[in-house]
Amino acid sequence: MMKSNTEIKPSVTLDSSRRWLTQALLRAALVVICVVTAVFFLIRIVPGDPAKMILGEYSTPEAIASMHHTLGLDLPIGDQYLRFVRNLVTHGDTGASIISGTSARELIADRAPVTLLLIVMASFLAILLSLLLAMLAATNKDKLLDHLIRIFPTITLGMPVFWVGLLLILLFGVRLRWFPVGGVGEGWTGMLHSLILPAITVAFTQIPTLVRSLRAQMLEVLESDFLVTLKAAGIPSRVILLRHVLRNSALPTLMLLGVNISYLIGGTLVVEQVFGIKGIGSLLFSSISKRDFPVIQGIALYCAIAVVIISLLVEMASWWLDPRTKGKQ
Amino acid sequence: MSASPILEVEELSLAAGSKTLVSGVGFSLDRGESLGLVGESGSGKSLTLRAILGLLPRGVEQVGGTIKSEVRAAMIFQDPRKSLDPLCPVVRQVEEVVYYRQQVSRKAARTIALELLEMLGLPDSLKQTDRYPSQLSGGQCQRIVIAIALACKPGILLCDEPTTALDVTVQQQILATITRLQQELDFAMVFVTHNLAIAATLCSKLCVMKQGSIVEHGDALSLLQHPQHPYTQMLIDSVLPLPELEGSASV
Amino acid sequence: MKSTLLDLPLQPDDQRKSTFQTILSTPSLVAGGIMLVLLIGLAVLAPVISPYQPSEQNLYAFLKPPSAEHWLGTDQLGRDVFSRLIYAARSDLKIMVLAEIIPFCTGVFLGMLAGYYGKWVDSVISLVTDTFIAFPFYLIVIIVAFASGAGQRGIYITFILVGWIVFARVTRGLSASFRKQEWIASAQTLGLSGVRIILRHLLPNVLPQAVVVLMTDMVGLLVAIVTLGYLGIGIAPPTPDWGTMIADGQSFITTAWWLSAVPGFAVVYTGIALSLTGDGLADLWRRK
Amino acid sequence: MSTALRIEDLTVHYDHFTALDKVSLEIQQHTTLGLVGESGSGKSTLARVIAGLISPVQGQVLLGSQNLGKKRSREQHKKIQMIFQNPDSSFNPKHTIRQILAEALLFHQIVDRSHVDRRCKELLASVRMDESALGRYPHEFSGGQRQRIAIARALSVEPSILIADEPTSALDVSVQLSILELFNKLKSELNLTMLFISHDLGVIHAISDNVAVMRQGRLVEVNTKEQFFTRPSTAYSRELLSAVPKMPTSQLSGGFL
Repeated sequence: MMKSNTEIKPSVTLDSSRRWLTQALLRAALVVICVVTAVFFLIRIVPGDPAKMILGEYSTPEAIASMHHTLGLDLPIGDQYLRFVRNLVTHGDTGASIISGTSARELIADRAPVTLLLIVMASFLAILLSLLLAMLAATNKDKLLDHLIRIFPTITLGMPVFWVGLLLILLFGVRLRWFPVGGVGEGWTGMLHSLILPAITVAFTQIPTLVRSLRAQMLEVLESDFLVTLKAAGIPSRVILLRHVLRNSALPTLMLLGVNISYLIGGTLVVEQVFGIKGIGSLLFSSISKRDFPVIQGIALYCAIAVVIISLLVEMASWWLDPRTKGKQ
Repeated sequence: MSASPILEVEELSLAAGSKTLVSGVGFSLDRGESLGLVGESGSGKSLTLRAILGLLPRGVEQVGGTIKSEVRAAMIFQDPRKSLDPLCPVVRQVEEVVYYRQQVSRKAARTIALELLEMLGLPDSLKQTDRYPSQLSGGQCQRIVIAIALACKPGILLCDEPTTALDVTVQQQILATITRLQQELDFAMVFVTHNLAIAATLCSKLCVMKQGSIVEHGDALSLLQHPQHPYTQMLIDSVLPLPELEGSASV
Repeated sequence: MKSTLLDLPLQPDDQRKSTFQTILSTPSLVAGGIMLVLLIGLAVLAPVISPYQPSEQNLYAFLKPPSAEHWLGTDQLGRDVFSRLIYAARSDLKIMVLAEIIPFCTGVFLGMLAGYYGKWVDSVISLVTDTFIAFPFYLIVIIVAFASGAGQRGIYITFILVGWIVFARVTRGLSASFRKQEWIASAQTLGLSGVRIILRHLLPNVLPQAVVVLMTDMVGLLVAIVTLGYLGIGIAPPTPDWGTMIADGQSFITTAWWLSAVPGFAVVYTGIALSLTGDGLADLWRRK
Repeated sequence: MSTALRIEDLTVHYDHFTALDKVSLEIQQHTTLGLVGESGSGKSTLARVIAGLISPVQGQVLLGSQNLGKKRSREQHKKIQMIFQNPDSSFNPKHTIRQILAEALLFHQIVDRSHVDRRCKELLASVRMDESALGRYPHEFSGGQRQRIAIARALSVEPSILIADEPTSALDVSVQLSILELFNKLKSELNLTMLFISHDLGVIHAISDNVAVMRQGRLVEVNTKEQFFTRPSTAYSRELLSAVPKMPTSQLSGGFL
């Protein structure tokens, strides 16, 4: 008799999801344009003449003029920018290396696989360990284990990544000899084996922030009303934890990693230097010591664009996974 | 009516640390009977419900008294949206509870879940496409929560201000649904509210709570007509009077 | 109905805790504060306390392990590690504090603007933040520090460029949520101007949270300074710096591990002190 | 009786959702208009448009004979004041009650700087609050006390129209009674013109002279209080009125069937 067949609001319309997608893509595109511009100005806003930096303080005016020409610095700034953008669009490149003459893109592509593998391994480790620690802390709130896990971020926050690397080398490389002290091993297994220690180092820098906010997130879920509903309904706590708590805290983890990916990449570059891995990080440092501007610009640009794309993907994934965003009109 | 009560609460005391939240609360409930717990915020009425349910919030402990119950209890909460997992489609949530509580096959669980939804007057379109809580209205969510409670086949239904967050017209529909279900399924009910009018209409017995203890209890109608405690009188006064609508003979 | 004068009695004055009492009942703040005072004391009094000059070489006593004479041993040039450690604290902590001032102010201000005004102001500021955040922090720090010349100037320039983003993000979020609250609406109904609302109403409310973030951000900055020092593009020798000390000790890691470990522990100690203080302040303000 | 406030054809959109759809309404001088509606009916949006917090896509707000445009002057802002639903977030948590009241008084130059303190005390007395409240912070007060302070702040600038947006919904029922009582008292003492918004018909009945009903952004009915509560002119109003839970007179009513 009291059948309340008030109809259900239409779920996400094609129109609104298309609008959201266009907006997200447009934003990302705008950020990329800004990134390109920032990279272009990078060597122009800093004090000092790049040519002088490359050639040294006491170089001849002719040499400087010719270096200006090589770098395109003798053109008006607008033309320089156009040339930079054109080169980028047609070749995906920021110019040829001043030292070797090879294109920056090729140099970077050559070094990218190791760095990418390291980043993937580190992210995987970071997520796994943080989820585990956060879950242990949240389910044991205010007990000894929780306090121990909560102190952990406080201590590790101030640990420089290279120092952590050094200590790990000292312990696992030099003393225990479980892992190589540096360099990259031969073949797949060798490579993975030699990257474990660096990956742990990078992950280590991410875990404090991840654990801290994940724990808060999980506590919120654990103390939410719907969990009482499920408990009251007699669903086994194992099922509640795996199916409901974990899923509800997984989304924020994903978002957090999207925000932190930039820090993770930065950490990777430094860690490569500590472990002597020939990746993008070591390319950056060798380019810096040789003042190889096009390569430096290329690295900055590719890293930034990678971050923008990953953030976009994360944003899209979480939008897709979260029904709450779609229910809204 | 059976002779022995199915729920007996005696001298119940709850505390958080050194702070007493509920003290010396006691009442009993027979099969199919309904009891209204009335009071303002901080009166300990919701905590009493959670104690009966056996799921006290973190930090609150039972420090005295006994709760004797022979049947299962299920609960409905104040905010229907928050009492459902936002990332799980609603039919799946009902189904899950049926599966674990009634120990049937997945397929049977789904059939039972759909029957429950039908019984609660939820739109048929849910049978084809499952929806997330955020896509339903507050009233529809509350019906899902009731379905989850019924899936436990409760002997007692605990209601914690189930209509406070809803509009008046929806409130009327939900209360009507609860009344109808109680008549059909013959469960006992403890209904917590701050609105004496709702409590008195729904329940035959009332307990008025203030700051953790019961100040007055008794038969609903006599309590309304001859309140002994000034606090009860105040609660009666707080139901603001409306003039009689003309041309509405039936209630 | 009788008229109710006050529906709850006010708390008597003597039951309101004094600020000092509340601080004492926040253990992490007390611990962090003591650690910080100790650290700053050592840094400020370095010339008085240090048993040796930081650059005083003693080639007869190099790579000595910790002893009564040299509390933390000596390095490869026979310099006293403890003296260098506290002199390094002086330079590293000074730069850490100075480099945070401008980013903190710009970040808080821009964040409030974006959060309060929303719409296009927010879009523009967010676009700038998104652009900067796209560059990995260490990448940008390393490039700018190198390009603007090694040394302290590089660190300052880098931080003025990128340091404000953290504060802008936090205050933007806070301001946007405050903006939805009724007290901002009632300031608007009174007819107060945007600038006045931002300075008189928003600022005192976002400041506590911003200061908490400042504490953790300082840890990040210190780590960055040390990392630059380690990479050889930070504070230039002979000014002592923890990062350079770690780098110098790296070659002797198997024989004299304390050379790299001790300055590292100094960084970790500072990190713990600052984040404890930050946690304590957050706790204190949450309870108030 | 003259018209204190008139709104014409107000329309507001949020993205693709129409919050207000051509709403026109009048409030007479020294009367209280009660505005009812269920959640999402647009009552709060209407209040915020009148208070100048949201600018409408279309339509106008007329205060007496003055048209209130997008940018209001200080004087125009002063004339319309508002009290909000949530007493917990109605005050800047970092300001004392003295600072809160003084800011309004000084900004609109209601009294001289030297008289601010006295005026603050008078205002608190008018809402039945002790003057010791002045040195305290908002979080030290209960919900009902905060709502009294909110009333004092709104009245401090001597507005010609007071908007109360669900001022009692967040309060306990006993406190709700005392706040309603205060409103009624102030109404007769100060000859207030009020727009009183509530979803609770009992509250509306206790305070209003006239009643307006909103549903899905539209105005459904405007009527005098007596007419509305006994002979409402629309089916929707009747549905709302009959849904209000009433005290049972006999136990045979059989619940809510």
